[in-house]
Amino acid sequence: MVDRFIMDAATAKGLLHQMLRIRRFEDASAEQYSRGNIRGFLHLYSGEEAIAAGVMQALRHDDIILSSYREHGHALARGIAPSVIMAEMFGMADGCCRGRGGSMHLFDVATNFYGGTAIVASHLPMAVGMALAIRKRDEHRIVCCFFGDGAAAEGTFAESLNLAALWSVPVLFVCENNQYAMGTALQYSHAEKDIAQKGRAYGIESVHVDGMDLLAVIDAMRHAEAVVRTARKPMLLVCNTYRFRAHSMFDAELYRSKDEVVQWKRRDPIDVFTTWATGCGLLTEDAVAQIETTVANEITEAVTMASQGDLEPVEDLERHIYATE
Amino acid sequence: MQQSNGMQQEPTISYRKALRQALREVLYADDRAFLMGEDVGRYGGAFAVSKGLLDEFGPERIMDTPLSESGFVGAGIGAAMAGMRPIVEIMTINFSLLAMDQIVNNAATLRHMSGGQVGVPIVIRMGCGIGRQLAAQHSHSWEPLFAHIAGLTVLSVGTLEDARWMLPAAMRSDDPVVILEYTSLLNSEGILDGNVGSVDIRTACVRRHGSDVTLITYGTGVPKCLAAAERLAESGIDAEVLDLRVLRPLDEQSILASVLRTHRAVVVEDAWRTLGVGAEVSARIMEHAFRDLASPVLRVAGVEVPIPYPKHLEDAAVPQVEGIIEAVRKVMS
Amino acid sequence: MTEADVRAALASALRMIAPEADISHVDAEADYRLVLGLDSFDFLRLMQSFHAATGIDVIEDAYPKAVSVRGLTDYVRSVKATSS
Amino acid sequence: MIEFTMPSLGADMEDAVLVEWKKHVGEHVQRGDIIAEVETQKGDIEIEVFDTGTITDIRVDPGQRVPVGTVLALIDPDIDVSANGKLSVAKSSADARPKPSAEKFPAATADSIRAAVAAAVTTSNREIPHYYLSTTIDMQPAMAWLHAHNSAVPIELRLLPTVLYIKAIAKALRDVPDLNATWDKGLHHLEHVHVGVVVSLRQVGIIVPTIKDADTKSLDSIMADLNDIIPRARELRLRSSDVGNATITLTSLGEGGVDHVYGVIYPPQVAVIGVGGVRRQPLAVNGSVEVRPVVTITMAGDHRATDGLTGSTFLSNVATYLQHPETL
Repeated sequence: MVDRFIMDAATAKGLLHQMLRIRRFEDASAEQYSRGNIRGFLHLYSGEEAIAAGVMQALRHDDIILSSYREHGHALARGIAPSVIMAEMFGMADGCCRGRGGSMHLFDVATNFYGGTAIVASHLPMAVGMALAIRKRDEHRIVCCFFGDGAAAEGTFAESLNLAALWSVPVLFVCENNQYAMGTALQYSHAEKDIAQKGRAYGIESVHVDGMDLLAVIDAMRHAEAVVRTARKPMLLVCNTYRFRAHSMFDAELYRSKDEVVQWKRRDPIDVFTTWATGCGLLTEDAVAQIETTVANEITEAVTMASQGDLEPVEDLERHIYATE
Repeated sequence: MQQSNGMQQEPTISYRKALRQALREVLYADDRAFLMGEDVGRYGGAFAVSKGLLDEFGPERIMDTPLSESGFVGAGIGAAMAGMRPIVEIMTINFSLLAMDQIVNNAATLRHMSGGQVGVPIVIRMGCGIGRQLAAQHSHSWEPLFAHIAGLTVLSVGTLEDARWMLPAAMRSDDPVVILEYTSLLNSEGILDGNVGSVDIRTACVRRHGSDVTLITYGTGVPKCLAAAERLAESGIDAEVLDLRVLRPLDEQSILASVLRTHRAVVVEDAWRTLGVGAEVSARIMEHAFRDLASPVLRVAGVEVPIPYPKHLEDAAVPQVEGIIEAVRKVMS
Repeated sequence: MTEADVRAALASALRMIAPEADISHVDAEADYRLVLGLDSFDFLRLMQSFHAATGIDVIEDAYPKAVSVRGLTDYVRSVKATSS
Repeated sequence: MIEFTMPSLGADMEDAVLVEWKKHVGEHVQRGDIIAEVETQKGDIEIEVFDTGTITDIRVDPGQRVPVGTVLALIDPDIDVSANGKLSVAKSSADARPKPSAEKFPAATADSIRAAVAAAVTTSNREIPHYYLSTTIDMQPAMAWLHAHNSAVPIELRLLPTVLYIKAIAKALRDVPDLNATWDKGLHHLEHVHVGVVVSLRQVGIIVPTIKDADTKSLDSIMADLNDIIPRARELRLRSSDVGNATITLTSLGEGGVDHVYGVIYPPQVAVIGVGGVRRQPLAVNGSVEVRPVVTITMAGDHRATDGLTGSTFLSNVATYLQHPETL
């Protein structure tokens, strides 16, 4: 039975809430980084919200998710509480990994969220392996693996896609093509610029999606459901998108022009969806204002809880090295 | 000291600027030389070491690469085999594992395996060490890993002087040289000794003379040991600080010379204790200076855990000045 | 300027000063200050924006007339009559 | 006041050079606006502001290199009367570290303003023993002066009687310093004279912006302050610096035709002045009776701080000043 996707007022509100929560959470992350409460590397997801919301709404509770270091949007859309993620970034034991991972390494087995990784594309082979286990154990769930256009230049990308097709495992590769691998634009990284073409070369059904349009992502996911969940074959979804903020906090963005950013911001995924939804009466202005307020409170509360968290005791430094202790 | 190619010798300079001056010197000195790595050009270098070089030398000599470490390190090895003198930058040592096969099975092995026919004159630079709260995957200290590989020369840049002069010396080698630079030292500043025009890549160097104990270290350990030595001096212990500089091949002679003078040794490194550089140094001292030792060699090294993100745990996972002083007191008692 | 024009000018001025005040149904003879709860500060600002919009300078002596729509219209006509 | 400091953009960023200000003193900034550009070892980076308000002071000039954490500018946060009923400092997410002392105000939806005022008033009545005085003043000279002044200036510069009351009260406070004070287990004289002016927010209740240094300000600049503050007060967009630290409060509810207005003291102030509406009334003038424009000014005083004699001296000085408007 194929799930029919129904877009009613409640769904529209839910999806807008998801995207706004991600956007405001990332703004708060930037603020707390500037104030010194978050350290290390911080890669923000602003501008790509439609992909997280659009993909995640089609996934089930027992589906497995792996992501890269630009993972806050995925983690929030998957249901990890903002306060838990913020606490993790504050290095508090109340964080999802006891504060040990930080922004780039969010794990939450309860929601089957198997982390962010800081080594580009190193999670692709793992995604293939988890899907292999699903096939061997004849389970009816899928693996969804998020990565960027930069990862498509890694050896592990090629090896993983080949293995996935060769072993026919239920893994959905979602490439968030935000046009830049850190400071290197797509055309300076890839001779073949069409990443979907690379997927087809390895025998994997690959399609392009407008990553700035939530409805387009939702539509693509209906097709992906048929291929990966029903036919249990791998698939590559290349979502063309753009990150509104720098690669990470300490980046002078020498590699892109300011008006290129302005151009892309004109198709802000949140505005695109809100305009459509209010246009056809699914959302009212009051509803939007109400969501903004609710989100603002959620984020304020998350920061407050994070700042009042407790550090993991130094005595626990060597716990969890091995399963025994 | 005036450089022929119009490079000024600035009095105070940062570790980052010294690295950049070294790159400019070698690129001017040899047109076979070119820099290749992720975001070395348009982005200006992940840590701004190569900022401005793309404008100065152009895209042929400052090459941005895709995220394909195995690919472009292997390509660098190939270019070296075919007559170029590439300087390949791996953004941080954490990504070097992706290129380990190329470095070990090709760069380090070909000369010996081809019966002396094929050389690989390549320099591979990497940013190393504990950054600041970059979590486990971005905070590795794999000096022992590289120091173990036959066929490589492995250098550890612990001072301003080495940041400025190690690269030119490495470029003169016909064999692969790995230079480990430390991101946490990039902002440190100081005065470059004017009359040091170049350095060798064979010997260790005594950074502080002392008579009671020898602190043997490298990289980020150098500033920590110098700080420890200052504090120890206040309580009447005169510590010598020996900067290994070259982790492969180890300068055994300088190590033994120092231990023969002080009869006590503590080896300090951020890397994990088991099978670290300290283990090798300690074995060499035991083999050649056993009877001159007044007490066993002690090692102050990283706690054997993946480095955690929060500051208080990160600080607890690597040696601090207090830990070094404590080890010295033990070895003195 | 007809009475309707005067009422419209006052209405648009009021949008900035007292958005919730609706002058469209106020009786032409009534003192709209009392009906709409405008204090002397509001009234001065109203006269200032009326002047900006229409060019008519309502002098203080004319205030007693200007406090009703009809009175203000008569005043405007008298000013227009003398100046043309 | 919120301090905008040099942000820390990277663990190894220790300082930066302020290249250019994109916003300037007096400009209003929204959360997320680009406020300045700084130069780091990685190149020039635009830095954003996380609070909404108005820049009141720039502390670092372009070209200066300053360490992370240095105060670059001061921002006067908007009084953002947000829907969730909190007259809180403009909506910036809670700062993990204690913020500089931005005053917190009581709740501010329609009913909560009324509740807040009620609360202030009731405590005021309960604890403070009030004494009441009033005087009726011939406003002929003042109104004549005002009329002459207003006919000689463009409509934008016209003055209202309120500015005369404010200036007269302020000058009279200089003469009677015990009333320009606060009571906190003792009388504490205040250096400045700031007059709080009660502004009605129509259905919502009242708010009390402050005219600072009203004793030295010209009538025109007092009027300019009113023109600036009162509209913003009505739109509930006051700034924290607009409100509070008044040394005395003036209630002039005379507009509604009420003659005698007895205010209630706002602690810790020690007096409140009420001014009724100007009305025409027969008055004995030089032995004959004339119909004159008059106003009744009342005063409620805190009996712990001052007594009726001080109050009456004060009111008679106010009357004298009002009858010589040219001296204001």
